[in-house]
Amino acid sequence: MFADYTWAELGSIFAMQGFSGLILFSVLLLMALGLAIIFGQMGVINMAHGEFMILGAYITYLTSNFFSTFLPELFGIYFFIAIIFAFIGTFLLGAFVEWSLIRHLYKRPLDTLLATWGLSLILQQLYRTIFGTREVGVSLPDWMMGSYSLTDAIEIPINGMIVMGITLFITVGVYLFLQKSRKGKQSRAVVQNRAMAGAVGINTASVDRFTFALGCGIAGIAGATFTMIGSTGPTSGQLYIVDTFLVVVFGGAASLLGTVASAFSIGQAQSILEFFLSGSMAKVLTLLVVIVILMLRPQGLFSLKVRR
Amino acid sequence: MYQQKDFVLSVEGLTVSFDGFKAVNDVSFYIEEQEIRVIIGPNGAGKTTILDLICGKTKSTEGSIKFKGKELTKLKEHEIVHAGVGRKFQNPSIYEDLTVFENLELSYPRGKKVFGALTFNRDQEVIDKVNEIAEMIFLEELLLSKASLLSHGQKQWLEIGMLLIQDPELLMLDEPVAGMSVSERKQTAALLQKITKDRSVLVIEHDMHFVEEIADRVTVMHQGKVLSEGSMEHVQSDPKVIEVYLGH
Amino acid sequence: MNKNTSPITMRRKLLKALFTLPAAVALAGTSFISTAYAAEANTTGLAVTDSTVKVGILHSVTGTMAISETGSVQAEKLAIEQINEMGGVLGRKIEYIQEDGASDWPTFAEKAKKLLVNDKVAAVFGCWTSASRKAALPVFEQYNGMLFYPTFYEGLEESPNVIYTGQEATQQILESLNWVVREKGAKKFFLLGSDYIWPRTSNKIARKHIEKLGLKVVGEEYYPLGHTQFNSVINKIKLKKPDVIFLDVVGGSNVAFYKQLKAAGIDMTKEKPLVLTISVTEDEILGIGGENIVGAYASMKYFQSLPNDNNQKFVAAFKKMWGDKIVIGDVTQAAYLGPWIWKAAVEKAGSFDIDAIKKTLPGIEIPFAPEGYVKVHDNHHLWSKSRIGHAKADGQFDVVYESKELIEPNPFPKGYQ
Amino acid sequence: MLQSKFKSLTPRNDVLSFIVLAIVLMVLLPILFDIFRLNLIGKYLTFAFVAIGLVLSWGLGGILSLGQGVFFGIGGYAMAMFLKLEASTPENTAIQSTPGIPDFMDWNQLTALPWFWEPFHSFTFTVVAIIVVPAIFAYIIGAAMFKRRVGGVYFAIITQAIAAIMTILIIGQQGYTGGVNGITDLRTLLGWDIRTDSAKYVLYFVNAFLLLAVLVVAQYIRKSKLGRLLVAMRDSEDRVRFSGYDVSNFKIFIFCIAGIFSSIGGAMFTLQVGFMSPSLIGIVPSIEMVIFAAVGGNLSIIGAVYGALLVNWAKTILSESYPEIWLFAMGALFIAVVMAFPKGLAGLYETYIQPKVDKQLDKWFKKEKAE
Repeated sequence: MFADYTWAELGSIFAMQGFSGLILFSVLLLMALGLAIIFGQMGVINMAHGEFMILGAYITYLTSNFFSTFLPELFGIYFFIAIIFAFIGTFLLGAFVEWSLIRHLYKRPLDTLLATWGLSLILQQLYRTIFGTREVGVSLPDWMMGSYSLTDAIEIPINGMIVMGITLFITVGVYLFLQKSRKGKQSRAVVQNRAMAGAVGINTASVDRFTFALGCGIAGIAGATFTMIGSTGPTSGQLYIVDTFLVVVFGGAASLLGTVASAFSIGQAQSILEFFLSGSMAKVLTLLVVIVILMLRPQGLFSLKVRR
Repeated sequence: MYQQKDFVLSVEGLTVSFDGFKAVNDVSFYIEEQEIRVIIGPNGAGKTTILDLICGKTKSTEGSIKFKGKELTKLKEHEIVHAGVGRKFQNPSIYEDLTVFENLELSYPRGKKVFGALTFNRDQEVIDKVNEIAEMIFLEELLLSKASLLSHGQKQWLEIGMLLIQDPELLMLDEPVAGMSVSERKQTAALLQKITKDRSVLVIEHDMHFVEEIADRVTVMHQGKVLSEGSMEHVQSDPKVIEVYLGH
Repeated sequence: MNKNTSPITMRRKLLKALFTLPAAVALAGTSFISTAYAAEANTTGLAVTDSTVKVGILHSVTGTMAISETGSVQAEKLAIEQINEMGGVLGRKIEYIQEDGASDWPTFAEKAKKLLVNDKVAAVFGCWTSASRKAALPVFEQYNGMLFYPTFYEGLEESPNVIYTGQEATQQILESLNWVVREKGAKKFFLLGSDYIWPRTSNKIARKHIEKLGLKVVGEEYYPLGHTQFNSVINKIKLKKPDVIFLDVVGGSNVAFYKQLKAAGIDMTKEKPLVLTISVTEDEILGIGGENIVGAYASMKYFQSLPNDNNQKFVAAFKKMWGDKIVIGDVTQAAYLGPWIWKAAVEKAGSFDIDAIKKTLPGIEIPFAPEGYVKVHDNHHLWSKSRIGHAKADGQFDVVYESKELIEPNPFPKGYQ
Repeated sequence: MLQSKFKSLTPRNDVLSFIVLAIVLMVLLPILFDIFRLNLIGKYLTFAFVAIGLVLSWGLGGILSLGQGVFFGIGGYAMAMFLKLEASTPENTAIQSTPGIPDFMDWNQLTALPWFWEPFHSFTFTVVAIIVVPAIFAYIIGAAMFKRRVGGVYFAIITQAIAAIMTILIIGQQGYTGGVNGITDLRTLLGWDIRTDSAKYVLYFVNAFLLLAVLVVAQYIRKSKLGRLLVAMRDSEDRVRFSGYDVSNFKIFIFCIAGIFSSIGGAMFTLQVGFMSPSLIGIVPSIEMVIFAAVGGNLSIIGAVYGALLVNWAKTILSESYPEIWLFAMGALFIAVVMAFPKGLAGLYETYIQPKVDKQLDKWFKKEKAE
């Protein structure tokens, strides 16, 4: 298929293709980070993860409307403010959901699946009632939707760069938070030994609520970010749920590094396969490979061998 | 110092490492027929890990475990059980949702394959055997109660009973009297004396009075290694052991 | 492919003749009178009284398809209200029973059956996806109902119990391809669609036509429904350098594709390559954002910006009923035609009887249709014009081309299969 | 002791609820409802097959599969393929470019029947396939996962991904599968028109009878030693393993059984509804099936039947009367079941009704004895 092209053309295509893989990696990672915290750290299966993402997207939509109506001169930078709002909004909803639902179900992980599925139905209908059944178009400042020409042939999409930037920022933030901050250490302590953490004076209930809400907040950021590349509608959240869970499980649930590695390998694999095969087959093949690897190595890519 | 004579279990050079940490490091010991061996040692010495390795719950990194001349390290858990090794866990591990009768029945050595279990028939032989064991473990009155209703000590006995019904040649008990009252402990000691007549027993225990009461030989472990081995008196007078237990 | 040779059709014709005989006799004396009495206007137990007639509206109000089907529901309700204001059908007010297909195909079949068997409605306006129509079709044929189906679709179907008020694939595709070749000098095409029957069939027709014209298809790709990552295929498009990207991507994927296409530095207003879509109406642009699709061309039979008088009135009435912000896409207009075509057929037959209107439906003309004049073909599709719109940043289209003649519907196009 | 053996195999309450269910299905519902509603109920009952399978594998065995739609689809598609071939006689399809193959193949330029469709000309093969194919498929998945001790949440998510793959494959390979539209326009079964009202009556009773038969099988499994082992595994898998059982084999077995039940349900679905499509296989329907089991009470096989009936009936009624809010109601129902009634309908029955029934029965039996 490459016979008709010059080396320079091929080179630039492959450069852009590599970049596509990186964008896909960032998208997958950003989707999965919130879930990696909730599922990986707490063992809660949050089927409403996609709906939290879409809440972030709707908040971005509202913010964009607000700015274009009242503060049009600041429209160019509203997006970053929207992300903060999205985080706050989903964080609060997450805390509320933890308080009203999840905290009663920590001993029954499979039941969290059913309850959060019910929650996702309710949220979908809520969005439909409030925002209408149609998708909403989130208008973005023009500078974000353009591209940057590296050479004549290589054009780098700016929204892709922004997604990568946000992903990098959030990932590092989550890592530092879990490793360095007091709250993060407490959260890890609770994961490792709930009873002991409680005994040494950590308020496990508040740590749980914070951890869950944080995961939801990151989902909100992801949703806000994806308004640049995807659609915002009542049921758009469901598009993400399988990919998200697979990334987390494939990475080895309890490991942040694993999630990164898994998003990277799935992203690159799919991106390369899509280039050489038709889109649907690429997707099927990627999923199949992931499942086969999971069958051979059920603990995921990164997981410590521990005493059981 | 041992000859290759009638060892039921010979463990040689056994090592397992978790991410570089050697929880059990080059451990060797041998158990004779009808011997009661107790392993003692501080927390984290690798005692439970040794039992895990023997019964196949954890796979060893190096070394061999021979049971009646048969290599166990390559076998799966249920194959090890069929070879004649029974193991009781530290926390009583029973089926809370089933009755005492059903708990014992499930360990009865018949119908262990899928279709065997489907067609398993609760005949008089099974009922008799369950009754016999229940009497031995002081639970004959409670056969029809749900296991979740038993006291902690009774649960420990039930688990021992579940092992007895399999009639293993090597019985491994992880802290069988932990959490028991004084009278329960006495009953348990008597029970152990009774049931060890035809088999070898490997026990992990912290309670020194209890150890003294039952042990033929004692192995002391420390930081994944065997520190000392011999009779209770021998071990108690070993300076290395005193150092570990009292040194800091 | 001669439909008359089919034994099923033969059998149906026979049955139809048998069933319509008594109806025709009964009607002979009354067809001159505009208001027929219930017993006479309704010989098959439909839900018709002396003052009312019941019809069904069957679309998804919930689930993923609710996004698309809302406009159709609104249009059908508007048409029914307007008909009632004009005095109804055969002097009877239309009452509608609305059912939710819930984006679930078995549910469509189930609800269709409920409408026909329990509610005995005289007509059903509904279905949107092909899958929902395919699921409900046997029900309409078994219980002899009449479905008015609004969506442009892949063709390959011709049921006596369905009126297809949207375009079938050849009506939508052939003229637009001719146009890009003629006006824009296109030589190389890249076909990209969602992975299901409509895009695959449409692309097949497009490919055959392109090859017939002696031109080249340089790529053909399909992505699963709901796919949201298109960077790889955009790179492929850049590599193949087509003159035209021919698109039939649907749903959420649509939004993702245009945003990513724009971000990849492809400015659609430069028409290098030119983007020609058969899946984007004003409705979809709401979700995509006008600024992300400006410069693309869409091939439809209707655009909200059509300047004719019929359309001005329609748009005004629609906005009055459903709010100023609403937009009207191709399917919405097609759905609006359904009740009107049914009314005309019923009045021509002087009866609500399904077999009677089956006879009168072919040849029904709607001269006041927003899209202009339309006419029902013998094959139950509509004669209609093809149009090409040029997307503007405000979410509307400039109509840049309109076929001179009505295009004949051809659901089983020879040489394109 | 011997008495307890008797008691454990057929407890009085189980027998009673079975009889009640049989009367409801075979007598009460057919009398109360017209054929339209009865046909709907028949459709709901096909999901009860899946729910019963889930009670065995999830409730009893602790194996939650979020991919049961796949097995439902295997049965459904097998039956649909057979019926489609029967409907696609060369005479019926004379207008096609290749007569004698299903219409959708013709639209996709297939000129010959694909090899894997050929055996579905035979009804016997189809029936065998409905039982055997899901068993083999479940065995492969089960062996791969359970031998490696993949369980719980991981298993749930992997099966969910399998459901996703299956849907994408079926939709993508439309020439062979009918794609997103599914296989539609099925007419006759061995020459017998399945679309008539009388056929629907017959199919309803066949379906109800099969469901009762499946219930008997499920009850046998539940009350056998294998059933107790599954409960035991849920409590303490290690203990079972160290009692000399190869735990994975038991899990594989029960997963296969659940798969076969689902497949039978799928086949009956196709017969009664008249088509099969990928929308019944994917993630959403698979989760809904779990919810039927949960609402019924995931430990009660009879509860599963009522759960499937109740949820589907609520779905139909709510979406008929309040299309805008039925998702709220469904969501609230799931949350309520998990939070407030973790044992589902069966739990409510056991707490509030059963004691009274027991009392009555005791009285009644005593009277009988006295006489």
